[in-house]
Amino acid sequence: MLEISGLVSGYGRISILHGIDLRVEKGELVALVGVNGAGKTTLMKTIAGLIRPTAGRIAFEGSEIAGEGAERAVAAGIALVPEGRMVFPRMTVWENLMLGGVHPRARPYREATLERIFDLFPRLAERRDQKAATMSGGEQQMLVIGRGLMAQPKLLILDEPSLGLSPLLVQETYGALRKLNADGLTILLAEQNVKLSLAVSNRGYVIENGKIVLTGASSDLARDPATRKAYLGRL
Amino acid sequence: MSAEVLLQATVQGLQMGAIYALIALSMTLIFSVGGLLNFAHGDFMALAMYGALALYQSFALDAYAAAPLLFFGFFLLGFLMFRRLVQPVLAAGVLAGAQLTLGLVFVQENFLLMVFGGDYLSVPTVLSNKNLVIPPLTMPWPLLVGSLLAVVLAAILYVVLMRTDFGRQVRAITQNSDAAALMGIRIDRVQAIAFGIGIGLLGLTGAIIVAQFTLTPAMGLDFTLIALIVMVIGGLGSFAGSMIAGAIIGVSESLGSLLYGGTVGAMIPYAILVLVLLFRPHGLMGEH
Amino acid sequence: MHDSRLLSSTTLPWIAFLAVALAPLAMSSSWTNMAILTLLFVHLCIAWNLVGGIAGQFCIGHSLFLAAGAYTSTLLSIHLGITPWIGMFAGAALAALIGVFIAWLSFRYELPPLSFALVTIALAMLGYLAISSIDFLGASRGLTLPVRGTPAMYQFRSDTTYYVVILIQVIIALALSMWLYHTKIGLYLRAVRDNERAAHAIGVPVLKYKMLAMAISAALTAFGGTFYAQYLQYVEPHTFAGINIVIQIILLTVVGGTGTVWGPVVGPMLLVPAGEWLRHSLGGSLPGVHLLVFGVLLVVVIRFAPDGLIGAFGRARQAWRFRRGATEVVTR
Amino acid sequence: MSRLSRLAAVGALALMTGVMSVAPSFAKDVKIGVLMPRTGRYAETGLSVVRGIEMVVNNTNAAGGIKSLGGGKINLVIADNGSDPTKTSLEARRLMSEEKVSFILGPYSTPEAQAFMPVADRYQVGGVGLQTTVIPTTPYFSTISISAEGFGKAYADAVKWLISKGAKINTVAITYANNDYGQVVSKTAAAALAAQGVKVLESIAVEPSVKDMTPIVLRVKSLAPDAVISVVYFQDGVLLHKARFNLGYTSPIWLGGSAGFSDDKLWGTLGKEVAEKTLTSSFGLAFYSADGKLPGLKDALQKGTAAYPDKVLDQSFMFGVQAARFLVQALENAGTDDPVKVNAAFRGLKFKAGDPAIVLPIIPGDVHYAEDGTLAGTSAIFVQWKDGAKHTVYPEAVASAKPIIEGVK
Repeated sequence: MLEISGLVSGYGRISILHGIDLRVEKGELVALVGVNGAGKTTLMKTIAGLIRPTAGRIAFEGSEIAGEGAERAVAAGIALVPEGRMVFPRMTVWENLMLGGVHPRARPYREATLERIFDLFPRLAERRDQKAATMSGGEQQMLVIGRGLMAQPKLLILDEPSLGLSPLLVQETYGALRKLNADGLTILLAEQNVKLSLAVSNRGYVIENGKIVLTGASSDLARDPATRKAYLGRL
Repeated sequence: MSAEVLLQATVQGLQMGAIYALIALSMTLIFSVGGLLNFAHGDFMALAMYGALALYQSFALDAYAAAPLLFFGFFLLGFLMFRRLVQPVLAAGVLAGAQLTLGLVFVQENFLLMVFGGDYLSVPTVLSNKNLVIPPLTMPWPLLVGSLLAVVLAAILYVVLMRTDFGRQVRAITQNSDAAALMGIRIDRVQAIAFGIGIGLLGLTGAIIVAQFTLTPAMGLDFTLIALIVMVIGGLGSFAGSMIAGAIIGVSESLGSLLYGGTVGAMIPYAILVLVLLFRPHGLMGEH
Repeated sequence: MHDSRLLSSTTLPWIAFLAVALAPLAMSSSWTNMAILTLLFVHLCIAWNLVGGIAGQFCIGHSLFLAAGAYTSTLLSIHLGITPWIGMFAGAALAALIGVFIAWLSFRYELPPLSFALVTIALAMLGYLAISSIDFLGASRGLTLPVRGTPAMYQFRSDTTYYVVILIQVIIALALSMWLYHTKIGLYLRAVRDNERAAHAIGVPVLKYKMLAMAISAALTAFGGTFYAQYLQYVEPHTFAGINIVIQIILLTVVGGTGTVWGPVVGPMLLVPAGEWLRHSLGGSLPGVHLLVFGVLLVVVIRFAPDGLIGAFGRARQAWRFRRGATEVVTR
Repeated sequence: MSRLSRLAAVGALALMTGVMSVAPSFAKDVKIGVLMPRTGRYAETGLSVVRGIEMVVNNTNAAGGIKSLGGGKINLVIADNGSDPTKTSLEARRLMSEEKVSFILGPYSTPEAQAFMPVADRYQVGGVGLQTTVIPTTPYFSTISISAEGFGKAYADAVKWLISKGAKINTVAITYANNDYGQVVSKTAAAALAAQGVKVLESIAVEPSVKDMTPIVLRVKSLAPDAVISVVYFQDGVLLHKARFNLGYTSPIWLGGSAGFSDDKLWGTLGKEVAEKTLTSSFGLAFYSADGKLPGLKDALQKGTAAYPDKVLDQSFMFGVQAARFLVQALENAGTDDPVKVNAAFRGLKFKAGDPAIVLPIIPGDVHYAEDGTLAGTSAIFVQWKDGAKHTVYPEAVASAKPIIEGVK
């Protein structure tokens, strides 16, 4: 579904990604793990069209989307749930969700999708008319995921969804992701939390200094001594 | 001072205040586009007023009839201007944007001076010199129409921004433009349309209030300052706040002039601005 | 290697500046007057840039400082016979006091940048309205300085002397601004500009440095005000306390490049003579046409170089080096 | 007388005539600066002034130049001061030090004049201010207009005249534009009125950039004065009349000026409806009115129409004509292009009533320069509007119509 090859990208003249190759097949849940600063966020943003790559290809369902901008990525069916819970702070939960489905591709299904999201995250339904800024971190994370789903994505990309959440909320969030994947949604997940993300995913990539250093089935990666060594503290 | 005179001055101040609010409304809308502080605001309105004059002189078109034309004309002007000029500069920062509009003040003032000359001009309209008299009050019709329009436009803008997808997109861009991009919102287009509507509203405003003022090429800056004051006191981005702030400024200016003379009247808006900014930095109705 | 780079980045601009600044001495006297006006704006732009550029505070209240310098020295000269050479320091002290107060006010009430700009506009307008109404300050008609005609009273027979005075002022201001920019203070100020909260968090005494920048900027502006008043030998609210001159100062600095050492020098040195040239060559044809062209020029520069000519120059040079570097790699 | 000496005398005479007949070689041209706004706020006015000056100079040159200079021609060096005091100072320095002009016609406004005077004093080159209402502080600057102080007195004189015509004026309210002109006029008028025993209820300042005059008119109304004096410019004048019209407050005797009551374009800008209710009963102070009964004015109007058939010959044009005619006379009297002597000749000008050099109706009688550089013998005129045209009603010496006074038959 998603095929990345030789991707070079970064900010201005400074390259952060030095030739990334990565694939995600339809229906997979793929994890991208790496330490802070390894280039995960840059890769996510480049896929979502926020950053224009300097070289390489990003093919989604066979068509090239590299450097075409965020609007093109959304139109193709990619939704990025950014890190840092980028909600629209002075808007209500409902307004945030509506914005998620504002793209013409998603607009006709908004009401139906909204029902599904409220089923998935009942707490969002309770807080429907509350301003996003006044909600807790966990609730904001749910909101951002919900907003991403409103775009009717074929591929949902999540950047550090567990960052700064209590273990209980992390469990809840990951539960929801697993459920979504089971329902047929393709997911690409970038995480520092190696243990957790490898536990839920089918396959995994390890990124270091802007390069993919290891790849394989998640269960293999979790047992791999190299991964264990690199992320000892986290295992 | 008799109660009658005080009442008349208060009503007059309220109407002037509504006009100020009307000018501040479009400034608020423009501000919501990437935080642009438009120092050329009053000059765009002056341009519209001269536009009304030109339409009257060439086609004997009444300013009120010209208002929709000017709205569309200025919408296009604003849309194109945003695309070609404002947006690239705004990308370099909000201050660069403000500085650009300072440059536009120069351009517009002198364009008007070149085309229309420096004389004071006036545009007669169907409502010129017509008063609504409800003893003991006298209310000039141009002011009344302007005030009513201010209220109506504020309501429409409120609904558009708060209750429509377009409005939500504009607000989303203001609050977090990266996240807005991720929603598939075409930021430049939404911003250009919003900016166009803001400038278009100025075209409309200029035509509606032209009967009340005398035209001179350098008139813009005074209106910019008053609009800035009203917008800031009301709270950036708050249409209801602009209406209230307009009323406060209009009435205090009017009563100040009545009771203490014109110089004090002219100083009052600035004094209120300083006090409000110090004690309520986000304005009367602004959100934090 | 290191030394030669230092030479090229600091000494060369100085040499270029002095060469251009001294050129009018060799020309006719109308050039001297143009040079005086230009250097006056260079001085005022350098002063504004300390606050508006380096410290990133969009201050529109500099007319207050200009007025403080112009009026204080003039009043002392008229009423007490005190020479403006001394009066200029009184004016600078008063301006610095006002500046420190504004800086304190904005810090105390945590004004966001935009609100700061508006508060300073409002204070400037209040100052203008007050000065135009107070009889002691000459009200709207202004004050005329008595003709005393002696250098001791800051009055010279030759325009060249005025020119030398403002040139020395500019050199002092420029040296001061350079020193500020390259020392710890400048570093702190730029940190405040880029992120005030972060600067505060890492222990930069934000208030102290804001007040310092404002005080220096205000005092320098006041010195400019004294010079301007003595050169014209009269003061009047529209010229000395109106916000028009501040808008001019800001635009000239912006075109040169705000927040840089040489931006406020380059902007006025190019645009003041250009403006005069336009006025002479186009002014007679249609009223306003020369200012229209001037305005379009400003807008075009801001459009294509929002960081000013200095920024654009820097980028061009970098691109050139980059390209040259790339070719070197290829040939090797 | 011996034959020899007679011969010598005849020879000398012949020599002189011979020299005179080849005048071009002897004629001394004289360079005159014109320092007027051609750009900025007062651009229109400045351009009109320059037209007036150029007309007089062209006519003079065509008629044989300055006779005392052997038929020397006047060469104008026109400089633009951008309606700005700083540029006035710069351009004045250039004209004096570089162009070496003998005299300067200009500048235009009071702030410009104040920037001009120190320069004139330093270079000892004279100048003449046109619409400057400041009293000169240097012997090298003179004015043609009336000083602000003079205007203040003119209002008081007009009130005295109205009372003599039967108007009942015991109390007066003053509104004034809060700038150099308004402040001085209102102060002088108030003092002069008080000296005449008329009570000044209040002097109300109005910022020239005011957007609405209603509160001010309401304040005046609540004072209920017998007469009102409004020192206003064009824009605030228009707003004043509109506010009076809207509030229906037209009862007291209203005097005002200058542009806000007497500008040629005022009637058209206000529109007939408002103008008839407010202007026809008011007394507008003016510098100039085309109906003034002066032979010089008739001549200037005729020549102006011939020279500029498509231009309005307004007040500014006539000021230009007046300044240039004064200069031509001063040059004739001086017989030199030495700046100091030309300036002295200018200051020494004297004209009898009805002299063809006089074009401004503000100079009805004998006129000369006073010690301080202002014109002695000037007197402001007051006009009343009727059907879009102005008619001079005061002083009676130059009046072309009878006044219509509120409450007087």
